[in-house]
Amino acid sequence: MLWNIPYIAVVALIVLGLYACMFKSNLVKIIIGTSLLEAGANLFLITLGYRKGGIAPIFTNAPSTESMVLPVPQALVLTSIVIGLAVTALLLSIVVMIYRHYGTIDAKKVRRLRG
Amino acid sequence: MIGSLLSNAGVWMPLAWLFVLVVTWAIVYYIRSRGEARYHKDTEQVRPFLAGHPETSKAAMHVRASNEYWGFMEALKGYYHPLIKGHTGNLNDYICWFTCILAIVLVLVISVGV
Amino acid sequence: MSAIESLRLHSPALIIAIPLLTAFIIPLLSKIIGPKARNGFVVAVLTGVLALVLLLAHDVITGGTRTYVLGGSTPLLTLPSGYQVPVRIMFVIDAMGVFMGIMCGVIALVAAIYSCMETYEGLYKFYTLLLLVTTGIFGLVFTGDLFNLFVFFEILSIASCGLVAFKIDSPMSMEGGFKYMVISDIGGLSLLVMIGLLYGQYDALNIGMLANRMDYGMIDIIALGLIVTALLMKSGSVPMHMWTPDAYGETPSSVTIMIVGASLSSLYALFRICFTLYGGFIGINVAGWIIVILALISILVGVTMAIPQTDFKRLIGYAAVAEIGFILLGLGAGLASLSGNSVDAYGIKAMEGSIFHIFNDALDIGLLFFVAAVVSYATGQRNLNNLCGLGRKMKYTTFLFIIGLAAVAGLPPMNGFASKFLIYESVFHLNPILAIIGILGSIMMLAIFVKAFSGAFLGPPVPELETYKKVPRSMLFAMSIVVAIIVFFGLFPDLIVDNLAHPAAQALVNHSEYISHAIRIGGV
Amino acid sequence: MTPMSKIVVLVTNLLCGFILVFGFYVIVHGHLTPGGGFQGGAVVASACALVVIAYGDKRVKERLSYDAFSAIEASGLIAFVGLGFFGLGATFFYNFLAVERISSLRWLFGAKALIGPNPGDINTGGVIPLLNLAVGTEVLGALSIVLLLMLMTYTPKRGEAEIEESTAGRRAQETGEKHETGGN
Repeated sequence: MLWNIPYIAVVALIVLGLYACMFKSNLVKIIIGTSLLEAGANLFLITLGYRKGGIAPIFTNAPSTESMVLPVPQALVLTSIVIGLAVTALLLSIVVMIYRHYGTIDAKKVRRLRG
Repeated sequence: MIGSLLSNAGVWMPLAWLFVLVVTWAIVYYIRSRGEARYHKDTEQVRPFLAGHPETSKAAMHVRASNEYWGFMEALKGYYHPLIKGHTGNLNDYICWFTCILAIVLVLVISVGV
Repeated sequence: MSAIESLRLHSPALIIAIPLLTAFIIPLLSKIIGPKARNGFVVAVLTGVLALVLLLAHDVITGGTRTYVLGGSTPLLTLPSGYQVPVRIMFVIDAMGVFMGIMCGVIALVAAIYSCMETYEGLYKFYTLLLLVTTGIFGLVFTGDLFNLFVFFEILSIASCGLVAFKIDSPMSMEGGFKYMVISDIGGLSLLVMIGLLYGQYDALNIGMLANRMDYGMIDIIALGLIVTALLMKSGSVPMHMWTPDAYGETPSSVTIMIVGASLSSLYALFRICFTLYGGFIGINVAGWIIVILALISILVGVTMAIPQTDFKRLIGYAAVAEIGFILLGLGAGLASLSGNSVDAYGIKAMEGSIFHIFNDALDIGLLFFVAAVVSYATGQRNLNNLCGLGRKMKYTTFLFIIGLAAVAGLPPMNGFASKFLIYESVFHLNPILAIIGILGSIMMLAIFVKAFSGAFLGPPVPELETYKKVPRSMLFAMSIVVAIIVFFGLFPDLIVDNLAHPAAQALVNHSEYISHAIRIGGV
Repeated sequence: MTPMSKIVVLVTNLLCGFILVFGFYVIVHGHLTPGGGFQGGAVVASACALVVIAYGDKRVKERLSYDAFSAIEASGLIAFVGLGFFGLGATFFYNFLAVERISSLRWLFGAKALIGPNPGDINTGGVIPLLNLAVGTEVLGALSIVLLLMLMTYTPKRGEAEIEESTAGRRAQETGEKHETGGN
């Protein structure tokens, strides 16, 4: 049971992220929802590469006794975190501009483009 | 033959189609030119007969874009009203649509695929 | 090795590296040389890239699928000695990838020529974003690695969101950009979760290796459902299409064709994943039928929603949703009749039609957005009700709009008809209703643009529209290039279908050939 | 933002040097210890954030110019793609430094790396340390621009905000984007 707790955490994060994106009308909370989703996807990738009792895959001065965790998912997560940063920074600066124009960041009011 | 697109049920040759178009246009133009040339531009013939009412300015008579299909949209009001209301423009609804379709597709694909 | 020979050998990597390099040279360069020289530089670079893509297309058509290993000692070394799994990032370019590459090269060149007359401040960032979207599309269509597909998908989304939200003064483009970015982000993250699902099981990221090892268990089915929904949302099929008119309507006029190209390249990703990865899956016909049904709804809703629109660009945005519906119709029909490694005669024709329609749709919708942009540039009006009688003064634009209208609605001499003809003929055999709704959609599409045409161009000259800015020649030149391509494809469709669309459909269907190229043992 | 108190400014002056050194350490040792281009660049950008917060936006606007960071960012990425072009002898992004063929460039990161746990000799890795350096400068520039832009758009409600509002409004008229609010 113990080994699949991270997968439960992944499902919880993804469900929470989707909930925030779907029902929270504050634009900043939607951005928080997307970064929750992103955290869930990253955690999922990391737990895929886990080996029981493995240490971080760094060869420099590594104790030769223990086995190491898979390095490939960690490289994938690195890129995904960079992309997550870029997306969140872009969304936040757009929300700043939306507030300047609309005076509100409530998704129910920020919808001149409809119909 | 160059310029002929084969689909298993038929063939589409745009060049032949254009050739036929040009030939028919030539015939029609010939017939029209045989008619009597009694139409003179900018004369009394051009003005519409409105039984004596003053002619309103052309700009006012021009049918503006949004009431072009007024009848069509009036007839389908039952369909258009909910459809336009459905496009709320609210970002939350966009993502609600995504999760609904995700659920439906997953159910369909799993129920058949397994 | 002669220059041409080495160019030919390294062309896949150069096609992606050159736009990326110029994207970041321009901010430095624009401090030294004036705006005119910078525009010329961008157009020159993009013509060079288009020439490279055509060179690569010639190689792929004659020589079959090309692989290019980034970082390997020789470009074809997919499996260095002692490895069972291709480790490096690889480009596996088959006829389908190169077809999309040509589309991206053409629309990038046309967008660059058109935007020579843009008058926004901070314009050098505009070209950086334009070139980043080009790099993203080229990378997406050439890559043979699933995670690399995700990275280029995200580069594409972020750069095109930057383009959508470029006019920071208008609140609408801010709102459109925000919606576009959140939708693309959620699409990208579900793509990442799908990659996690597949990587966790098969410990391989290479599309060829994955397709080879797939045995379609329960987790693969969940991954298929997730990715089909995410890519349908990103390309704008119906229930998730509402961001499309918001984003297309608010993009700066010259780059709307690039955003259309971005969503069409996510359609390419759908083609690639459904056919190459899940080719052998029995349940793929269900996914095909789901896509067909969503295609029908998106044709109907896209067309009917465009009629009550008053804003010119939003009207074309909804027409773009209907056009995506036509492409999905052909794709779904091809998928529905896919069995193992082969598809019946009608399935191949349906796929050829929809692949050809991807190229036509990009050009037609792009031309219509250019015309809408010229109208709003000249008169400053975006609402169709205030426009009247432009036909008298802007004769050449009216002529271009008529050609665009005929092409989108699928009237015979234009390229739209050639691809829709293929789709209708072959989809009819799958189920007659599909063809009937398709033709109905085309007629309604014609009705929409008759409304836009009569609203804006016919009618008497109206006093308040007397003073209008002269349309610059670079805009008209870009539009006439697009019209020339449309008319050429309309008159000689078989050149494109037999040389490019048919091998592309063939390459998609027998995915085993793709796999053999991706994991060629030892490399030649 | 109003500048912080004297103590914070003093601490910032002290700390900045160490943050920069640590940031570049993380960038350069990317191929040995956890870190690399992006992480090191983020650490260095945090030094820029510290300066921005401590000195308030007035003095920062004169000292740290947007164009300088934009130039750093552009040059970082040009270096990164340029290193890719160097490998064109074999394929794009080919690690031309780590291979014994070019003996003249042996001294630059050309040593043979031991497979498996090793003490970690910095002179290994071929092109990768150079790529890390290029990515580090690129990320350093990019994140500092993000910080500066976030600083410039954020203006307190009183005083400056009204001027900002009117300029945005006037610019909307100039570009002729007449959108009637309330939508269609």
